[in-house]
Amino acid sequence: MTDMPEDIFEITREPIDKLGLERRLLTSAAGAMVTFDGVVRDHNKERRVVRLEYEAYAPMALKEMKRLGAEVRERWPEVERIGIIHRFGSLEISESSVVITVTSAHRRVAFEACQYAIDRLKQTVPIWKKEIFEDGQEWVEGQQPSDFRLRTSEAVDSEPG
Amino acid sequence: MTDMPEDIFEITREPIDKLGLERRLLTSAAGAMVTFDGVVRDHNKERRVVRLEYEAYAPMALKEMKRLGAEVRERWPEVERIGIIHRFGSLEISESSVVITVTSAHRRVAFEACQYAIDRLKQTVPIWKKEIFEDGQEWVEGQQPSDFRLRTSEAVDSEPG
Amino acid sequence: MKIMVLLFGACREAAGTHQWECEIEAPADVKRVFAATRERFPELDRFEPVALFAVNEEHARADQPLRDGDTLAIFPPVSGG
Amino acid sequence: MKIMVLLFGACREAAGTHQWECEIEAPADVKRVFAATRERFPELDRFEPVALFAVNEEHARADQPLRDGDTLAIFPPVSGG
Repeated sequence: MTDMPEDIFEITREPIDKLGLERRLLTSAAGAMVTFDGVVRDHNKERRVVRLEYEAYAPMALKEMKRLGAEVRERWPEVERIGIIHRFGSLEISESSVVITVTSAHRRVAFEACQYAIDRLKQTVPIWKKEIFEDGQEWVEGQQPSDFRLRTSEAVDSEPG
Repeated sequence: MTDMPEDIFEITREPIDKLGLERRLLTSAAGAMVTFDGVVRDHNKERRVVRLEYEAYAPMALKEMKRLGAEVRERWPEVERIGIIHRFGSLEISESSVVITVTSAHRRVAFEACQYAIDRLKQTVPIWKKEIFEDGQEWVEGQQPSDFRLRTSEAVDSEPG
Repeated sequence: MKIMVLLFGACREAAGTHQWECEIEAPADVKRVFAATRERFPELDRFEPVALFAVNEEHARADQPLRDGDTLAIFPPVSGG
Repeated sequence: MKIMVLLFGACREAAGTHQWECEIEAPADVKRVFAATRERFPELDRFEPVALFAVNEEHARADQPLRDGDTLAIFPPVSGG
Protein backbone atom coordinates (compact mmCIF):
# COMPACT_ATOMS: atom_id res chain seq x y z
CA MET A 1 0.00 0.00 0.00
CA THR A 2 1.74 3.16 -1.19
CA ASP A 3 -0.05 6.42 -0.70
CA MET A 4 0.75 9.25 -3.06
CA PRO A 5 2.36 12.00 -1.02
CA GLU A 6 0.04 14.67 -2.40
CA ASP A 7 -3.14 12.81 -1.52
CA ILE A 8 -4.80 13.59 1.81
CA PHE A 9 -6.21 11.13 4.35
CA GLU A 10 -7.25 12.33 7.77
CA ILE A 11 -9.40 11.26 10.66
CA THR A 12 -10.25 14.00 13.08
CA ARG A 13 -12.47 15.04 15.96
CA GLU A 14 -12.58 18.64 14.66
CA PRO A 15 -15.03 20.02 12.08
CA ILE A 16 -13.82 19.20 8.56
CA ASP A 17 -12.23 22.07 6.67
CA LYS A 18 -13.74 21.23 3.29
CA LEU A 19 -12.56 24.34 1.48
CA GLY A 20 -9.05 23.81 2.82
CA LEU A 21 -9.07 20.20 1.64
CA GLU A 22 -10.18 21.25 -1.83
CA ARG A 23 -7.55 23.99 -2.03
CA ARG A 24 -4.77 21.62 -1.03
CA LEU A 25 -5.84 19.14 -3.72
CA LEU A 26 -6.27 21.57 -6.61
CA THR A 27 -3.44 21.36 -9.13
CA SER A 28 -3.08 23.16 -12.44
CA ALA A 29 -3.64 19.93 -14.39
CA ALA A 30 -7.13 19.46 -12.89
CA GLY A 31 -10.17 20.39 -14.96
CA ALA A 32 -12.79 18.77 -12.74
CA MET A 33 -13.20 18.52 -8.99
CA VAL A 34 -15.98 16.38 -7.52
CA THR A 35 -16.66 16.51 -3.80
CA PHE A 36 -18.92 14.27 -1.78
CA ASP A 37 -19.95 15.72 1.56
CA GLY A 38 -21.81 13.41 3.92
CA VAL A 39 -23.85 15.46 6.36
CA VAL A 40 -25.96 14.54 9.36
CA ARG A 41 -29.61 14.61 8.37
CA ASP A 42 -32.46 15.22 10.75
CA HIS A 43 -34.31 11.97 10.09
CA ASN A 44 -33.87 8.31 9.34
CA LYS A 45 -36.78 6.14 8.28
CA GLU A 46 -39.31 8.68 9.50
CA ARG A 47 -37.67 8.97 12.89
CA ARG A 48 -36.34 12.33 14.08
CA VAL A 49 -32.57 12.36 14.64
CA VAL A 50 -31.08 14.77 17.20
CA ARG A 51 -27.39 14.04 16.51
CA LEU A 52 -25.01 11.27 15.50
CA GLU A 53 -22.12 9.83 17.46
CA TYR A 54 -19.24 8.41 15.44
CA GLU A 55 -16.77 5.96 16.91
CA ALA A 56 -13.59 5.09 15.03
CA TYR A 57 -10.79 2.55 15.28
CA ALA A 58 -8.65 5.52 14.33
CA PRO A 59 -5.25 4.07 13.36
CA MET A 60 -6.83 1.27 11.34
CA ALA A 61 -9.36 3.66 9.79
CA LEU A 62 -6.52 5.82 8.55
CA LYS A 63 -4.75 2.80 7.07
CA GLU A 64 -7.94 1.71 5.31
CA MET A 65 -8.53 5.20 3.94
CA LYS A 66 -5.02 5.20 2.47
CA ARG A 67 -5.58 1.74 1.04
CA LEU A 68 -8.81 2.99 -0.51
CA GLY A 69 -6.96 5.92 -2.06
CA ALA A 70 -4.40 3.56 -3.59
CA GLU A 71 -7.20 1.34 -4.88
CA VAL A 72 -8.91 4.32 -6.52
CA ARG A 73 -5.67 5.34 -8.21
CA GLU A 74 -5.18 1.82 -9.49
CA ARG A 75 -8.67 1.73 -10.98
CA TRP A 76 -8.55 5.25 -12.34
CA PRO A 77 -4.95 6.17 -13.18
CA GLU A 78 -6.28 9.46 -14.58
CA VAL A 79 -7.13 10.62 -11.05
CA GLU A 80 -5.08 13.71 -10.35
CA ARG A 81 -5.61 13.87 -6.55
CA ILE A 82 -7.84 12.26 -3.94
CA GLY A 83 -8.53 13.41 -0.42
CA ILE A 84 -10.64 11.82 2.31
CA ILE A 85 -11.34 13.30 5.73
CA HIS A 86 -13.58 11.47 8.19
CA ARG A 87 -14.70 13.01 11.43
CA PHE A 88 -15.62 11.20 14.64
CA GLY A 89 -17.21 12.18 17.95
CA SER A 90 -20.57 13.89 18.37
CA LEU A 91 -22.03 15.58 15.27
CA GLU A 92 -24.99 17.93 15.05
CA ILE A 93 -27.51 18.10 12.18
CA SER A 94 -25.95 19.44 8.95
CA GLU A 95 -22.40 18.88 10.15
CA SER A 96 -20.12 16.93 7.80
CA SER A 97 -19.08 13.44 8.85
CA VAL A 98 -17.01 12.70 5.77
CA VAL A 99 -15.71 14.66 2.82
CA ILE A 100 -14.18 13.06 -0.27
CA THR A 101 -12.68 15.14 -3.07
CA VAL A 102 -11.35 13.80 -6.34
CA THR A 103 -9.75 15.86 -9.09
CA SER A 104 -8.88 14.86 -12.64
CA ALA A 105 -8.44 16.42 -16.06
CA HIS A 106 -11.93 15.30 -17.10
CA ARG A 107 -15.12 15.07 -15.11
CA ARG A 108 -16.21 11.47 -15.76
CA VAL A 109 -13.25 10.01 -13.88
CA ALA A 110 -13.71 12.40 -10.95
CA PHE A 111 -17.40 11.47 -10.59
CA GLU A 112 -16.80 7.73 -10.86
CA ALA A 113 -13.83 7.66 -8.52
CA CYS A 114 -15.54 9.84 -5.91
CA GLN A 115 -18.68 7.71 -5.87
CA TYR A 116 -16.64 4.52 -5.70
CA ALA A 117 -14.62 5.92 -2.81
CA ILE A 118 -17.63 6.67 -0.61
CA ASP A 119 -19.32 3.36 -1.47
CA ARG A 120 -16.15 1.49 -0.57
CA LEU A 121 -15.40 3.55 2.53
CA LYS A 122 -18.74 2.45 3.93
CA GLN A 123 -17.63 -1.19 3.61
CA THR A 124 -14.02 -1.15 4.67
CA VAL A 125 -13.21 1.75 7.00
CA PRO A 126 -13.74 0.81 10.69
CA ILE A 127 -16.07 3.55 11.85
CA TRP A 128 -19.47 3.12 13.48
CA LYS A 129 -22.29 5.55 14.09
CA LYS A 130 -25.05 5.71 16.64
CA GLU A 131 -28.22 7.69 16.03
CA ILE A 132 -29.42 9.75 18.96
CA PHE A 133 -33.19 10.23 18.80
CA GLU A 134 -35.31 12.42 21.04
CA ASP A 135 -36.43 9.30 22.91
CA GLY A 136 -33.59 6.82 22.60
CA GLN A 137 -30.53 5.80 20.64
CA GLU A 138 -29.53 3.06 18.25
CA TRP A 139 -26.40 1.85 16.47
CA VAL A 140 -26.74 2.04 12.71
CA GLU A 141 -26.45 -1.46 11.31
CA GLY A 142 -23.74 -1.78 8.70
CA GLN A 143 -23.95 -4.16 5.77
CA GLN A 144 -22.09 -7.45 5.79
CA PRO A 145 -19.25 -6.68 3.39
CA SER A 146 -19.33 -8.34 -0.02
CA ASP A 147 -15.54 -8.22 -0.09
CA PHE A 148 -13.93 -11.62 0.42
CA ARG A 149 -11.14 -10.02 2.44
CA LEU A 150 -13.69 -8.97 5.05
CA ARG A 151 -16.15 -11.84 4.98
CA THR A 152 -15.51 -13.85 8.11
CA SER A 153 -18.82 -15.08 9.41
CA GLU A 154 -18.92 -18.38 7.49
CA ALA A 155 -15.89 -19.62 9.37
CA VAL A 156 -17.36 -18.48 12.67
CA ASP A 157 -20.72 -20.01 11.87
CA SER A 158 -19.16 -23.43 11.39
CA GLU A 159 -17.88 -23.43 14.98
CA PRO A 160 -20.19 -24.35 17.82
CA GLY A 161 -21.40 -21.12 19.46
CA MET B 1 -40.72 26.26 -16.38
CA THR B 2 -41.11 26.78 -12.64
CA ASP B 3 -37.99 27.12 -10.57
CA MET B 4 -38.11 26.13 -6.93
CA PRO B 5 -37.56 29.29 -4.89
CA GLU B 6 -34.82 27.66 -2.79
CA ASP B 7 -32.76 26.53 -5.75
CA ILE B 8 -29.98 28.81 -6.96
CA PHE B 9 -29.13 29.74 -10.55
CA GLU B 10 -26.66 32.47 -11.28
CA ILE B 11 -24.43 33.71 -14.04
CA THR B 12 -21.72 36.08 -12.97
CA ARG B 13 -18.48 37.79 -13.95
CA GLU B 14 -17.18 37.52 -10.36
CA PRO B 15 -15.31 34.53 -8.87
CA ILE B 16 -17.80 31.87 -7.77
CA ASP B 17 -18.43 31.68 -4.03
CA LYS B 18 -18.59 27.89 -3.82
CA LEU B 19 -18.72 27.64 -0.05
CA GLY B 20 -21.48 30.25 0.05
CA LEU B 21 -23.47 28.34 -2.57
CA GLU B 22 -23.16 25.13 -0.58
CA ARG B 23 -24.16 26.83 2.65
CA ARG B 24 -27.24 28.37 1.08
CA LEU B 25 -28.33 24.97 -0.26
CA LEU B 26 -27.76 22.91 2.87
CA THR B 27 -30.99 21.95 4.61
CA SER B 28 -31.52 19.73 7.63
CA ALA B 29 -33.12 17.01 5.49
CA ALA B 30 -29.96 16.61 3.39
CA GLY B 31 -27.65 13.69 4.09
CA ALA B 32 -25.52 14.00 0.96
CA MET B 33 -24.10 16.95 -0.94
CA VAL B 34 -22.30 16.42 -4.23
CA THR B 35 -20.53 19.33 -5.87
CA PHE B 36 -19.02 19.50 -9.31
CA ASP B 37 -16.46 22.23 -9.78
CA GLY B 38 -15.22 22.83 -13.30
CA VAL B 39 -11.83 24.51 -13.18
CA VAL B 40 -9.54 25.88 -15.86
CA ARG B 41 -6.77 23.40 -16.52
CA ASP B 42 -3.36 24.27 -17.88
CA HIS B 43 -3.49 22.09 -20.95
CA ASN B 44 -5.78 20.73 -23.65
CA LYS B 45 -4.66 17.97 -26.00
CA GLU B 46 -0.99 18.46 -25.09
CA ARG B 47 -1.19 22.21 -25.73
CA ARG B 48 -0.40 24.65 -22.92
CA VAL B 49 -3.35 26.85 -21.95
CA VAL B 50 -2.70 30.30 -20.46
CA ARG B 51 -6.30 31.21 -19.66
CA LEU B 52 -9.87 30.75 -20.89
CA GLU B 53 -12.33 33.40 -22.02
CA TYR B 54 -16.00 32.61 -21.51
CA GLU B 55 -18.73 34.39 -23.44
CA ALA B 56 -22.37 34.02 -22.44
CA TYR B 57 -25.75 34.87 -23.84
CA ALA B 58 -26.49 35.77 -20.26
CA PRO B 59 -30.30 36.12 -20.04
CA MET B 60 -30.88 32.98 -22.09
CA ALA B 61 -28.16 31.10 -20.19
CA LEU B 62 -29.95 31.88 -16.95
CA LYS B 63 -33.26 30.66 -18.39
CA GLU B 64 -31.64 27.43 -19.56
CA MET B 65 -30.00 26.86 -16.20
CA LYS B 66 -33.39 27.19 -14.50
CA ARG B 67 -34.93 24.88 -17.04
CA LEU B 68 -32.18 22.38 -16.35
CA GLY B 69 -32.86 22.62 -12.63
CA ALA B 70 -36.54 21.89 -13.22
CA GLU B 71 -35.63 18.95 -15.45
CA VAL B 72 -33.36 17.51 -12.76
CA ARG B 73 -36.14 17.80 -10.17
CA GLU B 74 -38.55 16.06 -12.50
CA ARG B 75 -36.14 13.16 -13.06
CA TRP B 76 -35.05 12.92 -9.42
CA PRO B 77 -37.90 14.08 -7.18
CA GLU B 78 -35.72 13.09 -4.21
CA VAL B 79 -33.41 16.00 -4.94
CA GLU B 80 -33.49 18.30 -1.95
CA ARG B 81 -31.78 21.36 -3.54
CA ILE B 82 -29.86 22.17 -6.70
CA GLY B 83 -27.65 25.17 -7.37
CA ILE B 84 -25.76 26.15 -10.52
CA ILE B 85 -23.43 29.12 -10.87
CA HIS B 86 -21.61 29.75 -14.16
CA ARG B 87 -18.97 32.39 -14.53
CA PHE B 88 -18.00 34.28 -17.67
CA GLY B 89 -15.19 36.62 -18.70
CA SER B 90 -11.49 35.88 -18.44
CA LEU B 91 -10.47 32.99 -16.17
CA GLU B 92 -7.00 32.02 -15.01
CA ILE B 93 -5.72 28.46 -14.45
CA SER B 94 -7.45 26.74 -11.49
CA GLU B 95 -10.30 29.25 -11.36
CA SER B 96 -13.81 27.79 -11.37
CA SER B 97 -15.93 28.31 -14.46
CA VAL B 98 -18.97 26.43 -13.18
CA VAL B 99 -20.08 24.98 -9.86
CA ILE B 100 -23.06 22.64 -9.50
CA THR B 101 -24.23 21.44 -6.10
CA VAL B 102 -26.98 18.90 -5.48
CA THR B 103 -28.24 17.79 -2.08
CA SER B 104 -30.51 14.90 -1.20
CA ALA B 105 -31.25 12.55 1.68
CA HIS B 106 -29.16 9.79 0.07
CA ARG B 107 -25.98 9.99 -1.95
CA ARG B 108 -26.92 8.05 -5.08
CA VAL B 109 -29.45 10.66 -6.20
CA ALA B 110 -27.07 13.54 -5.52
CA PHE B 111 -24.31 11.94 -7.60
CA GLU B 112 -26.58 11.05 -10.51
CA ALA B 113 -28.36 14.40 -10.60
CA CYS B 114 -25.14 16.39 -10.36
CA GLN B 115 -23.48 14.47 -13.16
CA TYR B 116 -26.57 14.76 -15.32
CA ALA B 117 -26.70 18.50 -14.69
CA ILE B 118 -23.17 19.20 -15.89
CA ASP B 119 -23.54 16.87 -18.91
CA ARG B 120 -26.74 18.62 -19.88
CA LEU B 121 -25.46 22.12 -19.18
CA LYS B 122 -22.74 21.55 -21.75
CA GLN B 123 -25.41 20.86 -24.37
CA THR B 124 -28.07 23.43 -23.65
CA VAL B 125 -26.71 26.51 -21.87
CA PRO B 126 -25.54 29.17 -24.35
CA ILE B 127 -21.98 29.79 -23.22
CA TRP B 128 -18.81 29.53 -25.29
CA LYS B 129 -15.18 29.39 -24.35
CA LYS B 130 -11.98 30.33 -26.12
CA GLU B 131 -8.63 28.87 -25.17
CA ILE B 132 -5.78 31.33 -24.99
CA PHE B 133 -2.47 29.61 -25.67
CA GLU B 134 0.98 31.08 -25.38
CA ASP B 135 1.10 31.39 -29.16
CA GLY B 136 -2.48 31.83 -30.27
CA GLN B 137 -6.11 31.30 -29.39
CA GLU B 138 -8.95 29.03 -30.45
CA TRP B 139 -12.66 28.63 -29.78
CA VAL B 140 -13.49 25.31 -28.19
CA GLU B 141 -15.76 23.40 -30.51
CA GLY B 142 -18.99 22.31 -28.88
CA GLN B 143 -20.81 19.13 -29.78
CA GLN B 144 -23.85 19.17 -32.02
CA PRO B 145 -26.63 18.60 -29.48
CA SER B 146 -28.38 15.24 -29.52
CA ASP B 147 -31.51 16.94 -28.22
CA PHE B 148 -34.25 17.27 -30.84
CA ARG B 149 -35.20 20.66 -29.43
CA LEU B 150 -31.77 22.00 -30.38
CA ARG B 151 -31.05 20.12 -33.58
CA THR B 152 -31.53 22.56 -36.39
CA SER B 153 -28.92 21.85 -39.00
CA GLU B 154 -30.92 19.31 -41.07
CA ALA B 155 -33.45 21.96 -41.92
CA VAL B 156 -30.68 24.39 -42.81
CA ASP B 157 -28.82 21.78 -44.81
CA SER B 158 -31.83 21.19 -47.05
CA GLU B 159 -31.78 24.81 -48.17
CA PRO B 160 -29.39 25.96 -50.85
CA GLY B 161 -26.36 27.62 -49.19
CA MET C 1 -40.32 43.59 -40.63
CA LYS C 2 -37.33 44.00 -38.37
CA ILE C 3 -35.44 41.25 -36.61
CA MET C 4 -32.71 41.94 -34.08
CA VAL C 5 -29.92 39.46 -34.81
CA LEU C 6 -27.42 38.60 -32.06
CA LEU C 7 -24.17 36.76 -32.73
CA PHE C 8 -22.14 34.84 -30.15
CA GLY C 9 -18.79 33.12 -29.77
CA ALA C 10 -16.93 32.29 -32.94
CA CYS C 11 -19.87 33.66 -35.00
CA ARG C 12 -19.58 37.04 -33.32
CA GLU C 13 -15.85 37.08 -33.80
CA ALA C 14 -16.08 36.07 -37.48
CA ALA C 15 -18.69 38.73 -38.22
CA GLY C 16 -16.81 41.32 -36.20
CA THR C 17 -20.00 42.46 -34.52
CA HIS C 18 -22.27 41.38 -31.70
CA GLN C 19 -25.54 42.36 -33.39
CA TRP C 20 -27.28 43.87 -36.36
CA GLU C 21 -30.84 44.73 -37.27
CA CYS C 22 -32.12 42.76 -40.22
CA GLU C 23 -34.91 44.24 -42.35
CA ILE C 24 -36.72 41.50 -44.22
CA GLU C 25 -40.05 41.04 -45.95
CA ALA C 26 -42.68 39.00 -44.17
CA PRO C 27 -43.21 36.08 -43.88
CA ALA C 28 -39.77 35.21 -42.56
CA ASP C 29 -38.35 32.31 -40.65
CA VAL C 30 -35.04 31.58 -38.95
CA LYS C 31 -33.28 30.21 -41.99
CA ARG C 32 -34.23 33.20 -44.18
CA VAL C 33 -32.85 35.64 -41.63
CA PHE C 34 -29.76 33.46 -41.21
CA ALA C 35 -29.28 33.60 -45.00
CA ALA C 36 -29.68 37.39 -44.96
CA THR C 37 -27.17 37.57 -42.14
CA ARG C 38 -24.65 35.50 -44.10
CA GLU C 39 -25.15 37.80 -47.06
CA ARG C 40 -24.34 40.76 -44.85
CA PHE C 41 -21.42 38.91 -43.15
CA PRO C 42 -20.01 36.35 -45.62
CA GLU C 43 -17.51 35.29 -42.94
CA LEU C 44 -20.45 33.41 -41.39
CA ASP C 45 -20.78 31.04 -44.35
CA ARG C 46 -18.53 28.45 -42.74
CA PHE C 47 -20.95 28.21 -39.79
CA GLU C 48 -23.83 27.30 -42.06
CA PRO C 49 -23.65 23.53 -41.35
CA VAL C 50 -23.28 23.83 -37.58
CA ALA C 51 -25.01 27.03 -36.43
CA LEU C 52 -27.69 26.87 -33.75
CA PHE C 53 -30.43 29.38 -33.12
CA ALA C 54 -32.54 30.94 -30.42
CA VAL C 55 -35.61 33.08 -30.85
CA ASN C 56 -36.40 35.42 -27.98
CA GLU C 57 -34.00 33.50 -25.75
CA GLU C 58 -35.43 30.06 -26.50
CA HIS C 59 -33.70 27.39 -28.59
CA ALA C 60 -35.29 27.33 -32.05
CA ARG C 61 -35.19 25.25 -35.20
CA ALA C 62 -34.31 26.66 -38.60
CA ASP C 63 -37.90 26.49 -39.82
CA GLN C 64 -39.35 28.51 -36.95
CA PRO C 65 -41.39 31.49 -38.21
CA LEU C 66 -40.34 34.95 -37.05
CA ARG C 67 -42.46 37.96 -36.22
CA ASP C 68 -41.64 41.64 -36.39
CA GLY C 69 -39.55 42.61 -33.36
CA ASP C 70 -38.28 39.11 -32.63
CA THR C 71 -34.71 38.62 -31.50
CA LEU C 72 -32.78 35.88 -33.31
CA ALA C 73 -29.52 34.63 -31.81
CA ILE C 74 -27.08 32.73 -34.05
CA PHE C 75 -24.22 30.78 -32.50
CA PRO C 76 -21.99 27.71 -32.79
CA PRO C 77 -22.66 24.64 -30.61
CA VAL C 78 -22.24 25.69 -27.00
CA SER C 79 -19.03 24.90 -25.13
CA GLY C 80 -19.58 26.13 -21.59
CA GLY C 81 -18.86 24.30 -18.41
CA MET D 1 0.13 -16.29 25.05
CA LYS D 2 -1.49 -12.91 25.44
CA ILE D 3 -3.77 -11.21 22.92
CA MET D 4 -4.96 -7.64 23.36
CA VAL D 5 -8.64 -7.60 22.41
CA LEU D 6 -10.27 -4.32 21.31
CA LEU D 7 -14.03 -3.87 21.02
CA PHE D 8 -15.79 -1.22 18.98
CA GLY D 9 -19.24 0.21 18.40
CA ALA D 10 -22.18 -1.89 19.57
CA CYS D 11 -19.73 -4.64 20.68
CA ARG D 12 -17.89 -2.25 22.97
CA GLU D 13 -21.16 -0.95 24.36
CA ALA D 14 -22.56 -4.45 24.93
CA ALA D 15 -19.41 -5.64 26.72
CA GLY D 16 -19.16 -2.43 28.69
CA THR D 17 -15.46 -2.13 27.97
CA HIS D 18 -13.19 -1.00 25.18
CA GLN D 19 -10.52 -3.68 25.66
CA TRP D 20 -9.30 -6.66 27.65
CA GLU D 21 -6.24 -8.85 27.65
CA CYS D 22 -6.97 -12.46 26.75
CA GLU D 23 -4.63 -15.18 28.03
CA ILE D 24 -4.95 -18.25 25.90
CA GLU D 25 -2.91 -21.34 25.16
CA ALA D 26 -1.11 -21.51 21.84
CA PRO D 27 -1.89 -22.23 19.09
CA ALA D 28 -4.75 -19.73 18.86
CA ASP D 29 -6.66 -18.16 16.02
CA VAL D 30 -9.23 -15.37 15.72
CA LYS D 31 -12.28 -17.54 16.38
CA ARG D 32 -10.81 -19.10 19.54
CA VAL D 33 -10.05 -15.68 21.01
CA PHE D 34 -13.49 -14.49 19.95
CA ALA D 35 -15.00 -17.49 21.78
CA ALA D 36 -12.92 -16.71 24.87
CA THR D 37 -14.06 -13.09 24.66
CA ARG D 38 -17.72 -14.16 24.48
CA GLU D 39 -17.18 -16.37 27.51
CA ARG D 40 -15.81 -13.38 29.39
CA PHE D 41 -18.57 -11.04 28.03
CA PRO D 42 -21.68 -13.15 27.28
CA GLU D 43 -23.41 -9.97 26.06
CA LEU D 44 -21.34 -10.44 22.90
CA ASP D 45 -23.05 -13.70 21.98
CA ARG D 46 -25.62 -11.94 19.83
CA PHE D 47 -22.80 -10.58 17.64
CA GLU D 48 -21.51 -14.03 16.88
CA PRO D 49 -23.15 -14.29 13.43
CA VAL D 50 -22.16 -10.80 12.26
CA ALA D 51 -18.91 -9.82 13.95
CA LEU D 52 -15.91 -8.78 11.88
CA PHE D 53 -12.27 -8.86 12.93
CA ALA D 54 -8.98 -7.11 12.47
CA VAL D 55 -5.57 -8.34 13.53
CA ASN D 56 -2.94 -5.67 14.09
CA GLU D 57 -5.13 -3.13 12.29
CA GLU D 58 -5.73 -5.28 9.20
CA HIS D 59 -9.04 -6.93 8.33
CA ALA D 60 -8.82 -10.64 9.19
CA ARG D 61 -10.83 -13.80 8.73
CA ALA D 62 -11.98 -15.97 11.61
CA ASP D 63 -9.43 -18.69 10.85
CA GLN D 64 -6.41 -16.39 10.93
CA PRO D 65 -3.75 -17.66 13.38
CA LEU D 66 -2.67 -15.33 16.19
CA ARG D 67 0.73 -14.86 17.76
CA ASP D 68 1.64 -13.72 21.24
CA GLY D 69 1.30 -9.95 21.48
CA ASP D 70 -1.14 -9.59 18.58
CA THR D 71 -4.02 -7.13 18.81
CA LEU D 72 -7.42 -8.47 17.82
CA ALA D 73 -10.26 -6.03 17.15
CA ILE D 74 -13.83 -7.31 17.23
CA PHE D 75 -16.62 -5.17 15.81
CA PRO D 76 -19.97 -5.19 14.01
CA PRO D 77 -20.12 -4.37 10.28
CA VAL D 78 -18.88 -0.82 9.82
CA SER D 79 -21.35 2.05 9.38
CA GLY D 80 -19.23 5.13 8.80
CA GLY D 81 -19.72 7.75 6.14
